[in-house]
Amino acid sequence: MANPEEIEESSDEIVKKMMFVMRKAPHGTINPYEGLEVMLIVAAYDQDLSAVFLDDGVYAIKKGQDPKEIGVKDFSTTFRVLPGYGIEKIYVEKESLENRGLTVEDLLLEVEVVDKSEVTKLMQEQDVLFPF
Amino acid sequence: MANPEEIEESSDEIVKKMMFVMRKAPHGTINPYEGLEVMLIVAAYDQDLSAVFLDDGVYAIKKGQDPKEIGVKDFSTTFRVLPGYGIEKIYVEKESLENRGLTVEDLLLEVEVVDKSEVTKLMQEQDVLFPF
Amino acid sequence: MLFTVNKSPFLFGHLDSCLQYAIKDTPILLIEDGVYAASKGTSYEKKLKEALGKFEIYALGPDLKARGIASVIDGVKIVDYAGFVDLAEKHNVAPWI
Amino acid sequence: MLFTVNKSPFLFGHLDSCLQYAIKDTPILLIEDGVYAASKGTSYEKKLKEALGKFEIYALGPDLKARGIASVIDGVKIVDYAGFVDLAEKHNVAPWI
Amino acid sequence: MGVKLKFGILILEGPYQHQSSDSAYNFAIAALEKGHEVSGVFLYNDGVNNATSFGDPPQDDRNVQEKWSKLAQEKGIDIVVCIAAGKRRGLIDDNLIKGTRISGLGQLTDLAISTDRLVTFGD
Amino acid sequence: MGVKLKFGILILEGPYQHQSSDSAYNFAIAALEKGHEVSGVFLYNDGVNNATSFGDPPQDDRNVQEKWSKLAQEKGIDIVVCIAAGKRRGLIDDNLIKGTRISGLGQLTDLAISTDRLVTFGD
Repeated sequence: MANPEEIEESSDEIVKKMMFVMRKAPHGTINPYEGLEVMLIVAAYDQDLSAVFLDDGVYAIKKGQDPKEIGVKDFSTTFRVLPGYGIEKIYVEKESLENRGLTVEDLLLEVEVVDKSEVTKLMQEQDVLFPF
Repeated sequence: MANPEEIEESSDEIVKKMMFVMRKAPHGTINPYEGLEVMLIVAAYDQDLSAVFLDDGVYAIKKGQDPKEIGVKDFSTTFRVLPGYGIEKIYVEKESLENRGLTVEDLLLEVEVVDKSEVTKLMQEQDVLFPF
Repeated sequence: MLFTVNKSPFLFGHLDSCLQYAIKDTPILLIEDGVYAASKGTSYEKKLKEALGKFEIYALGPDLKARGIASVIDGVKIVDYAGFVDLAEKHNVAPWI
Repeated sequence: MLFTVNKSPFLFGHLDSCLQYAIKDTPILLIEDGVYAASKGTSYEKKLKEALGKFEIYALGPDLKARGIASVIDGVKIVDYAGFVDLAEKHNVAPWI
Repeated sequence: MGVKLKFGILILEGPYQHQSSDSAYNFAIAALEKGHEVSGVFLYNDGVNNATSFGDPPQDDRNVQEKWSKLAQEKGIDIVVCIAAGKRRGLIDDNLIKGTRISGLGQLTDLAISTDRLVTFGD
Repeated sequence: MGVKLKFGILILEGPYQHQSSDSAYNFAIAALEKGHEVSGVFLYNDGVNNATSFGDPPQDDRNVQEKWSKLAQEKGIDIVVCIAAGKRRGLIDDNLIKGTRISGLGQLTDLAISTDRLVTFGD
């Protein structure tokens, strides 16, 4: 975390480390969708962005989602645009994936699999954490 | 459950067994409060009413609640009026109470402590279950 | 009686709680995020299989499809909304929300 | 970093999850229904005491009072909203919602 | 099919944030398609937000509020917004979708008494 | 106290149904009382419902929406309703409490960039 006084003085060129902490399953609540919407907007600013999917959040980027029959729009494939939008650091927590019987092959986009201690380390480095 | 055809024909004198299944903690969400509001209204109709508090629902009738400092109105003591309103069958699930380190002494009103199999049995007898 | 459970079993104790109140003739219907419990190969599979030995467990097909759950644990019965209505026709509904 | 947890530990796995990501210098602040975890004599007490051996755990006093929790597990530090702000002043906040 | 039943539906959550109101809607449609009666839908807690006429979701997504409004108008289903829950949350006559009405918890009681099944959807 | 910080607050849940907005409000007040700046409050997801002007809760309970409106007007705090989340849920210019404004997610980004801490309250 940068010293607040420094931030104040250089507000024109601030580049912050911001991480999206995605912990919630899709469709039961709108969280993964609204989190994605924030990512797509924040990506337009020149910030140092990353996203980590853990707990039920890994389900948000699971392949094969088709919510037509529940009357809901599919947005999952939009996660694929993230790297193109400049959000290239995309992490998935290992045990969250394993507990759900999933592998990286089941995911919609390329991710880096990390363990919990690495997630904590990454989170500690952030200036802003967006929980969705 | 009464035979639907019978209900149709005797709708003037229907007395249904209705149970409030209170499973949620107070103040974090409005559920126990809105459940209580329904109880107070339904009590004005001549139905066969009961309430069971289980899981975090037992916290709804815990003594000593004082939500002034969180800016929320206290409603917990209103549960005390239930027997006077004709809701006399008030059950609490034993293990839910024990797991939370509570005894009947900690509760705002007199209840009958029952175990899970008794809760299931009571639920099976109902015509309507209101979950809050 | 029919229990409905709409939460993921990984972060929410709703299904665990429900299973403690279930008896032989009270089927359980997994809906919304509850259907994740019916997914094959998860850390919850063992618990669900034990439950399947004792109770009828249903999962809502449209919710499975929405979440891309292609492999469902053997013994879980998949129903559509019409099947949900059929279950609610036969049983009074106890939503374990 | 400061973790905040606002769910009861009995039905929600949020605190269990949070504890797996906590490290020595990341205090945990229990707020809203999260404060039930700080209550003495519950089935969660053992887990919380183990966590207390490793991390600093705080509970929001106004939320304890709201819920009538008079006995708090030894070692849990009680703070008011001003104390919450102090913690957020010292640490970046990771809401484990 | 078996006997024709009367269903009552209670919704405790608002649209979009939770799937509850979508599930309730899909259940109602399926019940009607099977020849049952849906005697009424009662909106309580955040469920009242299903009845706002000010909703305007993206064109490519569903419009939950409009779906309820059409269901009420086309199938004659009585959709009731709890007055107390609605007042708290800003759901009043001025922003009420067509086909719904505001009333008290007595209507929920009537629904519970007069139907064969009350099915609740919430979070 | 230590250094004066700038706080940004993000709220993801509506009033009454969850305690989140009460907690956020109490946090904001405490931050101000300690001499910090609250640079802005961003209402997203069901959080937009905190800004309805149609709310009219029972006299003996708190009025969450009014509390936010007063905070905005009396302390000059910028409270922003997400336009997309608001449109979905029926929170538009016609039912917006005084002191708040509707804008896009860019405002949330600005808040995240310009403040020392972004604190999120949700369910």
